[in-house]
Amino acid sequence: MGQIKLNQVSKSFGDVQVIPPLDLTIEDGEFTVFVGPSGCGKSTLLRLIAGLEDITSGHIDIDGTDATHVPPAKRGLAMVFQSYALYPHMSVRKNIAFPMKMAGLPADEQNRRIEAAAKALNLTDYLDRRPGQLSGGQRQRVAIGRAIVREPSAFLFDEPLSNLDAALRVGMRLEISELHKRLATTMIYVTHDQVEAMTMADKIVVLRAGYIEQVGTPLELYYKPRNEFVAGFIGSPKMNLIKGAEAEARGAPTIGIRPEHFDVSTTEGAWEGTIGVAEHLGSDTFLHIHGVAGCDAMTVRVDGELPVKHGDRIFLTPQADKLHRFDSQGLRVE
Amino acid sequence: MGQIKLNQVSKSFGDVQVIPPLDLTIEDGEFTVFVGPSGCGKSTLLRLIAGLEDITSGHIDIDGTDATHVPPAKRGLAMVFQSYALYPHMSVRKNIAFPMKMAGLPADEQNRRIEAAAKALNLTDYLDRRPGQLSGGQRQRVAIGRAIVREPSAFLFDEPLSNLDAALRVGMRLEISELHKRLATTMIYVTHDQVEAMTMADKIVVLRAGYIEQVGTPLELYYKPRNEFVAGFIGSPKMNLIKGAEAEARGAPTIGIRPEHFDVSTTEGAWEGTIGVAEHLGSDTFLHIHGVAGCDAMTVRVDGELPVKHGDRIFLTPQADKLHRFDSQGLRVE
Amino acid sequence: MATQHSRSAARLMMAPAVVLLLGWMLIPLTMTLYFSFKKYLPMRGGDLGWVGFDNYVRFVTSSAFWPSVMTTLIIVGGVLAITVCLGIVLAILLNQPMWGQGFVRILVIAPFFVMPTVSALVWKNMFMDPNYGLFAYLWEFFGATPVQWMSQASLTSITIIVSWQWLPFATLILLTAIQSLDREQLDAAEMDGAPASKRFAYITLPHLGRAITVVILIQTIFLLSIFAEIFVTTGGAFGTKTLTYLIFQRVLESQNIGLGSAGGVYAIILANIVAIFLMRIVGKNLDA
Amino acid sequence: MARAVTKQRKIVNTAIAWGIGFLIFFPILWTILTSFKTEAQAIADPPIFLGFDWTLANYEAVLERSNYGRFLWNSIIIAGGSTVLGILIAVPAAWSMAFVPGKRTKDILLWMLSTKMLPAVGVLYPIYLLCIQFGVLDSKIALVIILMLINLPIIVWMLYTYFREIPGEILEAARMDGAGLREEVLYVLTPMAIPGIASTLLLNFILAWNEAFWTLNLTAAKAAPLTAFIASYSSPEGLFYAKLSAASTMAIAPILILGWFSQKQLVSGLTFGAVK
Amino acid sequence: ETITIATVNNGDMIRMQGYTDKFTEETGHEVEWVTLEENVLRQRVTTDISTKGGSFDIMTIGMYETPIWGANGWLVPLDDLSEDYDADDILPAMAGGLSHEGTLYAAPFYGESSMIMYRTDLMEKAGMEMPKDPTWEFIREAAAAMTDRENDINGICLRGKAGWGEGGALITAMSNSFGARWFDEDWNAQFDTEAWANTINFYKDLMDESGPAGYASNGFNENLSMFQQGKCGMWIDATVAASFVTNGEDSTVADKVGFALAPDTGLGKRSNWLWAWALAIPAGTQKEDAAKEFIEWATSKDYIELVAENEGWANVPPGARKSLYENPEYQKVPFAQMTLDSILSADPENSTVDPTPYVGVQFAAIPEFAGIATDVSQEFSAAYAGQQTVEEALEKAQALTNDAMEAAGYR
Ligand SMILES: Nc1ncnc2c1ncn2[C@@H]1O[C@H](COP(=O)(O)OP(=O)(O)OP(=O)(O)O)[C@@H](O)[C@H]1O
Ligand SMILES: Nc1ncnc2c1ncn2[C@@H]1O[C@H](COP(=O)(O)OP(=O)(O)OP(=O)(O)O)[C@@H](O)[C@H]1O
Ligand SMILES: [Mg+2]
Ligand SMILES: [Mg+2]
Repeated sequence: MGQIKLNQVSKSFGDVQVIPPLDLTIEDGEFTVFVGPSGCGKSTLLRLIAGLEDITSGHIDIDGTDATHVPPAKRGLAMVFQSYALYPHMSVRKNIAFPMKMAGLPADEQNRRIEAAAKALNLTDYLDRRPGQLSGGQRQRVAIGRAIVREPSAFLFDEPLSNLDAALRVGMRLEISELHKRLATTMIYVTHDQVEAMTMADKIVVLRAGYIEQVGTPLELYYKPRNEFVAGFIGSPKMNLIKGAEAEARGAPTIGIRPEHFDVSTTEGAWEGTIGVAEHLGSDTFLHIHGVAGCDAMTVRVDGELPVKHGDRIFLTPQADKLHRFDSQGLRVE
Repeated sequence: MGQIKLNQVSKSFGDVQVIPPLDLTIEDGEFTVFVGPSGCGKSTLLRLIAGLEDITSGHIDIDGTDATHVPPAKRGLAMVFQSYALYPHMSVRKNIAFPMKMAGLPADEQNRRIEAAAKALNLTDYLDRRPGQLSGGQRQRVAIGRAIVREPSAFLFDEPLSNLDAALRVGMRLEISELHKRLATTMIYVTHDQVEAMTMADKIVVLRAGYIEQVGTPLELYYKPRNEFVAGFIGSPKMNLIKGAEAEARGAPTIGIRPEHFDVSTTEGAWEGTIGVAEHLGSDTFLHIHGVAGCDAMTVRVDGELPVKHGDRIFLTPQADKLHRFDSQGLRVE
Repeated sequence: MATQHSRSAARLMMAPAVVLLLGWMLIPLTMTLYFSFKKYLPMRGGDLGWVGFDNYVRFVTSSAFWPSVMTTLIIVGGVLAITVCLGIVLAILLNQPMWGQGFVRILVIAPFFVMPTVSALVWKNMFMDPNYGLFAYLWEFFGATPVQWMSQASLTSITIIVSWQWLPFATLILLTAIQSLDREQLDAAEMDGAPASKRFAYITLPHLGRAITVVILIQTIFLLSIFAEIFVTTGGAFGTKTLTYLIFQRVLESQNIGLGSAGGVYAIILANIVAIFLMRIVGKNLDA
Repeated sequence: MARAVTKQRKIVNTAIAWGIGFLIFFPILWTILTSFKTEAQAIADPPIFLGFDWTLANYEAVLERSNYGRFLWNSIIIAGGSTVLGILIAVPAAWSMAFVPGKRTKDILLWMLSTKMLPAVGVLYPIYLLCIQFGVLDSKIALVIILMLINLPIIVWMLYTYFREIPGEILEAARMDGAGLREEVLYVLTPMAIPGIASTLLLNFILAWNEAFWTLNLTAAKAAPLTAFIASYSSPEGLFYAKLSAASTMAIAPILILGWFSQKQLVSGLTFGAVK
Repeated sequence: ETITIATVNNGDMIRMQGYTDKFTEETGHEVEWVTLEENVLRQRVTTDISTKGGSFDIMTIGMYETPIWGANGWLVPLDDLSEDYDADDILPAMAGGLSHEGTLYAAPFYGESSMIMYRTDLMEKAGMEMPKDPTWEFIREAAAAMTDRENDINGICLRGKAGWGEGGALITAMSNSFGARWFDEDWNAQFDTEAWANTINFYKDLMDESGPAGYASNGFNENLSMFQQGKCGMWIDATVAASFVTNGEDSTVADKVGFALAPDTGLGKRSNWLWAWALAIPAGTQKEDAAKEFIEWATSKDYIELVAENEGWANVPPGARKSLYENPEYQKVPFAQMTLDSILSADPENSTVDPTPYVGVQFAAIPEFAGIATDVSQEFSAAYAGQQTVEEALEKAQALTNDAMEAAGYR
């Protein structure tokens, strides 16, 4: 159980409308990711759902009943905050127990759930520490533990991994994904990292300045971005956008081609350029190429090692079936 | 000019030896990256070179002369700090001018260098702002500008990008690489992000607990990691390590195989497993596979989209020529 | 940040402050110790020779000694209790959204700027005077017999006056502390089902712990030596004689420097017992 | 700011806060009001709040009787001098403690604080004798030094807590940039700590201004500050509430006004490391 | 030359400050005033003189300090004042109290005793008549009769405030009339005597019956205000108060005040004290001559006339000079005669019924007295306020006095 439905929900802070009226349905058990640039209203939207902010107009249904005026604690949702928001003066055990204590659960039930959560999250050895004595990843897990024990109908995550370093982020990402698989509870997850969005989501909601730009599965967004904004936002490195003659030649004012969709050669190809920086990762080679007509800096990704270096000339051929075409408004043209 | 040579340099904080005696030579013009897990002593080593900490024993030569007891300002090195360490009460211009002011350079020379640095770093429009009014990337550039104008014989960077978000990090990484190409000055760069190390370095120094595990070019480390530690540290996702019968069958107690070096099939292959989490990025698919003998969690990377999902059975065949073999001490066996 | 060079520079830069304070502590302290072993009566010829521990014995065995220690502790404790409790309430209040917050803050901070002498005079004469004080009118207005503040509720009166002076200090520090509370923690507690009262008890109050210790430490240092408030209001009568005041009487009213100095040494000991106790807590809090 | 606060709630908050603020401020307000009354109105029954004949007679009487300007000037010099001197001595010390902490740093800091616990009355005699010895009785310089010493621990502590918030990396950057110790403190540390230093200045100025024991006991005519000024009004023959109020108002007005104008700095800095 | 004068902040002294310019005009000497409240002043000048601080060239001190300090050689003897000054004109009681072994050490600026001030109208209303020399019994009866709680009129207002110069002065002077004394000839405290118990009990009963609320913290100022506002039927206090209560500007009862000698109990001693605020020169000052000039100026007949000229005879500093009371102009002042009579009836050398080893009416002129008496009066005030019984207060007083005397080496 955990279907969430926003009907014409809008939010203004004073005179500033941060979220224009918006409709969105999140299905039960779905992993939905809100993604978008900083300040686009992701957190606000999440907090509206949580009940931490009052909505200015519209209404929110949770599991089919109107929850617009239900206080946060009563909505059956659990939230994991960017700063973790652990209670610094309580031990890990007390942190996790807190929502249950507030709900007045019997002590043995509390302990049972704490043990279960700690086991699932690998926290058993740390139950008596204070948050200050934990590493970032451990804190993040405590925050999740605190959310899990409430057995909520949906989890809300606000950029839960943004304070972790790259390696940990990958690990925690997997843990959350696995948690979702195991619990099959609705999860709404806010991030501005498109990799997280792509790897975790069942459904991605791309936001810009409070507007929903596109809703779809990760691969839908990858293959069929509705506009240049989504195209640029999804995929890493970013899609190359080419304007001008080369684009017109391919039937649109702007064409887009992802870095991984080129055939690369040192001898011949459709376009010619000079390598600025060549990044050799072993598994891949990223080339940053200058001098291609219609595009100042073209990024190209080649699998494995390509022995080229700064200053070399290089030839590129875009794979025709992987081209994206956009009209002058930036909207996708099929 | 900027050759730096450490001879039996060691460092202890009180009774704790953080850096055991260590030799290292950094050649003039080289881009050297110190990489290693948190707390391994990267910053300490950099600070010893900078002169911000006294070395406990050994000596440091810079350009052939002993600099062990030379104060930091006199070593001719410039440092860029993780927190940028900009002077918040000075405008960008003043920040950049500060080292020249301290050196007593004439005003017109100062201005000339400031203009040049600002132009190179795209800061011209921001010269009169305070650091507080700049974005993270701009601040980073100011910090670099402040280092450049001193025309040092070497630059020291301590995790300069770790406070930036993913997209900016990629951009700044490129800028620093380009800067190095342009100035051809010695640079020593500390990071714990192996991608940065791989993409930027001429030479990588892998540290663990103060010891140098391996020194080499990025691709040397990728293709021939000297031990399991380096093998695990370099490359993303991490190399899979397999022990037991499957490893013995291939001639070593432990074998390593990078995620990108598998042939994957849904029907047949050397090893069989179940997909835990499948991450579909469009450009790649990452599979986290359980149940393979000798390895709890195997990570596999497939180019492009592979339409598999959680719970599917999958078959893997390691590419024989890409195998790494390690003995029981974890050292590489050829 | 610790090269040999910077460490020696640090020692050098710390020297003036340390040497000055050491002098400020040792010179008077030595002189006080010296006097405390003497029969020293300026009115009767000054130095009348060594008397060993006589002054110390006399000072503690005097009937005024223990009551004065009690009085000191009651005033300090009372003021601390009032300022911290009211300070928390006020800090929470001031942290609420309202109009004219800055203005209210100006009002609340004002007592802190008032000289102790002036505030004691104002309170004693214009508020607590049983005949002309505003309180007397107020009590009469409600048909009650005016309280004779300075005589019948003397300790309470002094505690009120001193609390009024120190309330702004406590409020301001606690307000700053409350404002530093991570908003997300309160949000999290709200999501976790804690009503406002429990959010206060479980989140806000523990968060204020550190600030409260600091308030207590700083105020105790100042409160242990309050003098003007007592001098002006009761002159030590009606059980308001603190240790400080008792010493004052011995030194200046009785002109018995030896005895007063012995008292001074006791006061230093008492202050340091309190201080060590407090600093243990704060010292721990300082690194945390 | 969680939910939008309802208007009613805000009105209630405002009313309560203004009410309490008014109550706390009332003694001062009442003193100021009384200073404009005649003596008879000052003790009138029932008390008169605003409907009295405003008069400046009390101020005239007070001004005629004593040289207010001199007391004020002495207060400014003594409080200002001791604070500035204290800061000059405390900045290097706080720098050392904050940026080159040793094993003893915390102990030294707490020891410094403990010197504040020396009961002044207990050492009045020794200090008085010392002042005579050095011929600085009734001189501003003696008070400047003594008040500086009294407040020094507080100044050091406050500065220490501010300095600790300044990332050491910035000072290291300055060092790398070729700044010596002097430049480091002068060009980098001090400007960065301006808000903290301002707040320290203010707080200690107030404390020094209000210090009443030493300023009263070590001065006669030349160096007497406002604390001595008020000591001549505390109980003359008869209850001259109005004149007392006028004198009180004059004694606290300068610092009150200063405090109000700078309360932002004062408040923002008043943490003593209690807030992180 | 510039001389620094420490002085108390009472009306006469403040008035003198106003005439400083005249002095400067006449002599060319500048004057710096340090005006302090009585308690602060005492603390300040005592510290200064006992450490030879030399902050002041002239100190305003009282009858208590002068003989002690004079004996210590801390004051410049005033035995060589000019002819014009006419030192013999000083009232003998005053000169005696301000001398040590016959040498004058401080010149009285004004002198006072204490007497009864009462409301003639209320006395009449109560149907009683105030004799010139009433007894305490009469006072108690009259007070009860005048008391009208409804109209906020208290039969009698007396000092109860702690402090040897406040309530301490009243109760000591009062105890003299009850036959009590502070010390016997061997310096033993006498608070265990019946005479003291009678004194305190009588005082407390009287005040509880007819005194104002909170009398335990009332001092001179509080009583003055109450009397001026018509809230007191009688008030026994300093003779100088007479000019304030009869001054129509401040007093609502100026024309309804009568005066009488302080009461007695028939044992031969009345309960009036003797005090003078006097100017003295600390030994060691560099400006002795200028200081003397000032003292001569300030305590001279001319100064009295100067004030009389400008402010009227009622406001001149009283109680110091015989000639003032011989002046026909001053004799017109209603309280002049009673003040003189009161002063004349106080004898510091012989103030108690039983013999004592000390000099002083409301104090004992020994250095320890101030400290002891402050403590003792605090115990008494606590008893007045009902915080302890009279017996307890006396017991404590007895103990602490003996204690202190022992510490000081008398016993
Ligand atoms: N309490 C508030 N009052 C006024 N404006 C606010 C408030 N909270 C957020 N905003 C504004 O609303 C917009 C959306 O903010 P929000 O925090 O939802 O962005 P976000 O998408 O979460 O950004 P980020 O990725 O940086 O967290 C921003 O422009 C922000 O300035
Ligand atoms: N001033 C110091 N006093 C004592 N120990 C220190 C000090 N500075 C660093 N250390 C210790 O030295 C070791 C190496 O620290 P260092 O900062 O060099 O690690 P690092 O590799 O830079 O780590 P990170 O990636 O987290 O920055 C750590 O164990 C650290 O605790
Ligand atoms: Mg956000
Ligand atoms: Mg580091």
